[in-house]
Amino acid sequence: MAILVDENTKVIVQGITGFQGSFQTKRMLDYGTKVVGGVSPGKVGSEVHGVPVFNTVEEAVEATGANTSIIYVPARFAYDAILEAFDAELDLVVCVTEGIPLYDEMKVHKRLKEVKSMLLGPNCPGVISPGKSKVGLLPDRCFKPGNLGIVSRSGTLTYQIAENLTKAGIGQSTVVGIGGDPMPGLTFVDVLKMFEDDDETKAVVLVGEIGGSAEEEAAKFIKKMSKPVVAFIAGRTAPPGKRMGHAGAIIEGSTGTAESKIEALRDAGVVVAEKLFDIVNEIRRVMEK
Amino acid sequence: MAILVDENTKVIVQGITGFQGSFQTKRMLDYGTKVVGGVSPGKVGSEVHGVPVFNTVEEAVEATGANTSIIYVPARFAYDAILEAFDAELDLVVCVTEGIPLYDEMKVHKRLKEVKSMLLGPNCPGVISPGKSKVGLLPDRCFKPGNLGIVSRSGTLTYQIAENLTKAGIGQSTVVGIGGDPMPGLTFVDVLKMFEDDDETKAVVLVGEIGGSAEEEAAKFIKKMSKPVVAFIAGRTAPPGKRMGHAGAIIEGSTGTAESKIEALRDAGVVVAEKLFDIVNEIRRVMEK
Amino acid sequence: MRLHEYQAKQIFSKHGIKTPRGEIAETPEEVRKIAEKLGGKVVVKAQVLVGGRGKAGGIKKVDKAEEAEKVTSQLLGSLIKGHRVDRVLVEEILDIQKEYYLGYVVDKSKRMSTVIFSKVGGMDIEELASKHPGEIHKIHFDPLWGLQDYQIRKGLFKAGFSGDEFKEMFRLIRTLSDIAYKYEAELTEINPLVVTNNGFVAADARLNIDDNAIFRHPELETLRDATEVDELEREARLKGINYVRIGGDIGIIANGAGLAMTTMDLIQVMGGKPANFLDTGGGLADPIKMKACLEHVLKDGNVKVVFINIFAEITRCEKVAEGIILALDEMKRKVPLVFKLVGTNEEIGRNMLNKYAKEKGTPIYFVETIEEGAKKAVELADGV
Amino acid sequence: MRLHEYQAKQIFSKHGIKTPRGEIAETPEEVRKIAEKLGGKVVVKAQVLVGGRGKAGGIKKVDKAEEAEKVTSQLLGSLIKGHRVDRVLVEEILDIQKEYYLGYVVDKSKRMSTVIFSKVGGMDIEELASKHPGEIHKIHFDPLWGLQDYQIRKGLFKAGFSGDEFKEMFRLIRTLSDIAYKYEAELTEINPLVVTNNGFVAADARLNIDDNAIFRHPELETLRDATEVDELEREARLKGINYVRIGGDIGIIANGAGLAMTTMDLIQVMGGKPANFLDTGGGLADPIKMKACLEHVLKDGNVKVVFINIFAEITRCEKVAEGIILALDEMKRKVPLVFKLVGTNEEIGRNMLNKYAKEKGTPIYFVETIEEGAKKAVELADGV
Repeated sequence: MAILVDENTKVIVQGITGFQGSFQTKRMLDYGTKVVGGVSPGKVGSEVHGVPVFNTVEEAVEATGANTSIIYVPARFAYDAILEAFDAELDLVVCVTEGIPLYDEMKVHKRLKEVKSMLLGPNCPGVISPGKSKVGLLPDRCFKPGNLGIVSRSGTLTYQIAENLTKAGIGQSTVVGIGGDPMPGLTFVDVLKMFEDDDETKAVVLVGEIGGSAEEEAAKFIKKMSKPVVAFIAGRTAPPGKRMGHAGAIIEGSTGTAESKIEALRDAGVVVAEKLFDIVNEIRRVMEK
Repeated sequence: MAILVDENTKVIVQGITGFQGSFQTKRMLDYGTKVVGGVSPGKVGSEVHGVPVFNTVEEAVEATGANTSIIYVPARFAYDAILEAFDAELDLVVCVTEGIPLYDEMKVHKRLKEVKSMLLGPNCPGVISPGKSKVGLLPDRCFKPGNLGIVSRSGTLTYQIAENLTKAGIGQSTVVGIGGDPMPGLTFVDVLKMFEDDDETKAVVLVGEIGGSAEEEAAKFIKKMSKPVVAFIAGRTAPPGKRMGHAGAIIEGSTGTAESKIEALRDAGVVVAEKLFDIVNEIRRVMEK
Repeated sequence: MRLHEYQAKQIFSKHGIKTPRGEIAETPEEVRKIAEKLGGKVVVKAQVLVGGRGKAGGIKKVDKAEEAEKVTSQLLGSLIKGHRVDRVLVEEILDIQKEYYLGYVVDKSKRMSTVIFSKVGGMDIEELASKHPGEIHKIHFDPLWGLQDYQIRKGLFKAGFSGDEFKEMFRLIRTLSDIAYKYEAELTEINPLVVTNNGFVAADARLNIDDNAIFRHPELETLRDATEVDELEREARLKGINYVRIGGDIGIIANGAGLAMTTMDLIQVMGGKPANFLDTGGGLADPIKMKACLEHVLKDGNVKVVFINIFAEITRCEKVAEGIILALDEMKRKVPLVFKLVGTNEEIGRNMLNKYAKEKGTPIYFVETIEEGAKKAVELADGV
Repeated sequence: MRLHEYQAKQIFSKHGIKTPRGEIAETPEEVRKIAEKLGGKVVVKAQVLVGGRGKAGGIKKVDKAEEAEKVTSQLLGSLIKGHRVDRVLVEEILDIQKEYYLGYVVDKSKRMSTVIFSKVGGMDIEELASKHPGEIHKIHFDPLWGLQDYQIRKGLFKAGFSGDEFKEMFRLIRTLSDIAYKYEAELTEINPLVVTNNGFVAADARLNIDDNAIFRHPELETLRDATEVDELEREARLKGINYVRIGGDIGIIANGAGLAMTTMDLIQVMGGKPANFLDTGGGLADPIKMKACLEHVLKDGNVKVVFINIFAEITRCEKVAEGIILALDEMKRKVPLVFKLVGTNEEIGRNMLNKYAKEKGTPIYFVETIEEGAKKAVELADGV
């Protein structure tokens, strides 16, 4: 099964003629992802790594039957690109773009309530169901097929964690990077629900960060889950009031601290790892049960 | 049964302390309508004709259990009053106010898609289910209980038609004034559907006007109706390009003419009366069948 | 409120839409001077608020400034489809390569804003719709979300635009819909949108503002004076009376637009000609309103008889009668009145009017139905 | 971007929110002159971007202009919670009757705008929330619909406002949320909102703008210079480096915020003190970026060792090594580097760096895990 993407996923790339779009298209094709089209206004008729380019998402979807889109356009155009993808009624829209204005994101969330699409991101590395499909920029070699679900707010930290697991022989059903923005489309809770319902997933690793309340909300849901969850929280020693890269990683007053997150998760029965390698050990332990 | 309003309808009046609001509250109370509250910001604690006044619609609904609101506020405040009523999750919102800006109305329609309330109007005389309840300013003496449904874009013209019918012994289940605005909340089609489903209604009179395409759309629906419909169209001799009072009553080019409406209705099997008294005769004929 | 071409062009131009070089003028001399400045070859366009102005002779191309002066003397004061020409717009003649259409309208049945464009231009949109339905492209959007860039792209690519024309159209659609939202336009149009060597130029311009929203755009109020065609209609608006001049000889007063239109309809059915449409609206409890309405209808010198059709649902009929009597008292000219008066205290009202009619010799006829009233009014107008 | 109190007050004032009479100053002499103009009794407020400024001694009330001058000499150049005071705001002392709270924030978990207000003011919102949770009132609204009048009325009536205070609060809520939308604020606050005999006055002001939206508000860019506290952070921003000064002696460079934070965490777990947070972001294919990051971290004179933690998912490791070597080549001071380098061609990268280290005598230590690296870095910093 896996969640979100699998061997039937047909992807179009918005911004395919850009540097990143073109490069990542190649990497997704190499992984075996069905990249069936690209969008770049005014460039219809051209090709990128053999993938046909269209003027609009609508045209691309009509011509290719794509059900998923990945967005690689600059921040100031991302709002429009996301709405265009929603309008074409795609199942899943993955937005890699970072730095989208907050008010644009608020509007995107309003729109999400009116449409059938799901949004992953923005500012996210995408999603991979190892051996089936990759929609995003996650490095192939860190992953292998298996029964662990991973959901994370971080990019490279997650690759590191996944690689440790993979090297230890623990493969993954699906790895989802929900992105570091304060208002992600799919949340921890949304993805945890999918993992809970996914036959292939036996346990879940949640990689959180300081800032916001996503981990606290996840903890509430985890109480109702039947599958074991192991968590890791980055930024336990970050000084309050400083912004650490991700818009989400800012601590204001007593909300969003690592302590509050860790406490909420432990309260929900989650094992919170102190060091990266502890994750491997804990997962091995819960999966062997 | 009747439609929209009956003996169980509990009404609040938005703008109850204004001249019109207060006057019409008295008239509705006299008719037996359950007017349970009024809204006038800052006037909580006072009474109008024995009806308690509240600061907000929410307070009024909480205190009285009202399910319907009628709005008598000036045009520039009507948009806000309508949204406030929607927000309080009323079943039916009747807006009498005339002259609401077009862009406000467009936004109201967008909101209508997001809420559970129905909107009657704006710029409408309201609705009466004779002998049960009246929410609006229709003159009591023109109506009596019976089995005819009336739906209309005009005010006084409808009173005249209803009075003729009442005098001829033909009573009404419900009479609905959808209002003269180009973008009414409940449309002919919406109300015709309700009449079609209403046990008490045996036949329907539709009173249309030049301008817009509401009558043409109604004709399409009438083709599927089981109950007989008799129609009257005002403005057959109006010169093109002139605006006749209602924002709706303007003819541009070949759209919205009386001819196009009459043709569409006749094509749907509707008897279109030429003179007012013909309506009575036609209704008598179809109801006796 | 419908703006004149020159007013709409001023607004377009302020927002960055190219319009032809030109100026507005009220005398032939001014026109000559403007034409000289523009090099002699100009087009003189009557500023009247009516469609099909060109075919009706309201647009004249000339080669010399003197000719411009001459055609202007003929145009000024003349009637174009019944509208008097008070001003003309004098403009350079464009080097036309192609003519497109671009418009915006609030689609009332869809309850959405709509941008309409076509590579076929220069004819009115109704003609375009019937002759080239496949060449009309639409973009619907709602007022909350507004027009998104991708919607414009989708529309333009589908219509086959590319390259510079794509860019220029994109900008124009964005600007035109911005103008529509800024001023709450019911409709705005560039037709034809002329493609020249120097880019796209709005050769004609139309901008109709929602009357109900004018209070939010006080700067537009000052434009209104110039937009009224009929003196009586202008006066009525200032008095807050909902009056439309029709041109016949039977005056009409009714409370309610539907009732007023039905009254007009029946008068025509009976072979008569309505002089006007007048909807009193509510508020007849105050006799002053009724008085003002009757006075206004009688200002039209063609009116031979007035049919007053009042269904007094709230108002008591004696108040209506009081207003009529007040008006008649001050009136110099005596025209017969046909009266359908229904409502609370209708007997009292009738008696008051009958008494007054007998004393002053004003003919007042009461009728029971609109049909009967229409028949009577037609008879009186025909002098039967 | 967080604005200073005086900058936010200028914006508030421009939009019709009353602020105390006062001026900004950079020298004690200026302060004395301003205080004299204001009648001597003034409050001198250090302009530092940190909460709890008052309790930390950053706000001084004085009775005479000379005193104002004196406290200013003490304030200027001093540190308030680690922030240097460069400017002070000198203001009249308000006649305080009551203190309220009014704020606006984008509620990220609800994905909606939120107006927050309270009849209890003068303490910060967190304290307010914990001490008087029942006294905090909220109005949620989304960016598409915006804040509706009825929502403000509902909120204010529920909170018990009436009469003139209702009207004044209504206007302030409307204005504050208009400002928030105009400038795309993440947060804006009037705390305390002081009730005086002359109405409501914003005694303090806060306005934080969404950094991602600054490109739409170029007029705000000019305000930024004054808002930076740390010279190295200001420089980093200009270079496009995501750098935060922490204050310890172990420099950190990582690609990815989560990775960088985890590196910081582990260094502290091992008993060390991070000097900074630095997320290189993507784009390491260009060695110049890596070079700039290392150079920047070493500008902090406290840094004794740098832990570079690169998970090169896309980038080839030889490019990273190339950048490091470029930086080291130009560097005067030799600090040891701890290196965790994973990714394509990691062997090539390591070899390049090892070769360079041997030739130039720069100590470079390769580690396999972050834990190992953190331990090594701490040892090196401690001079073990």
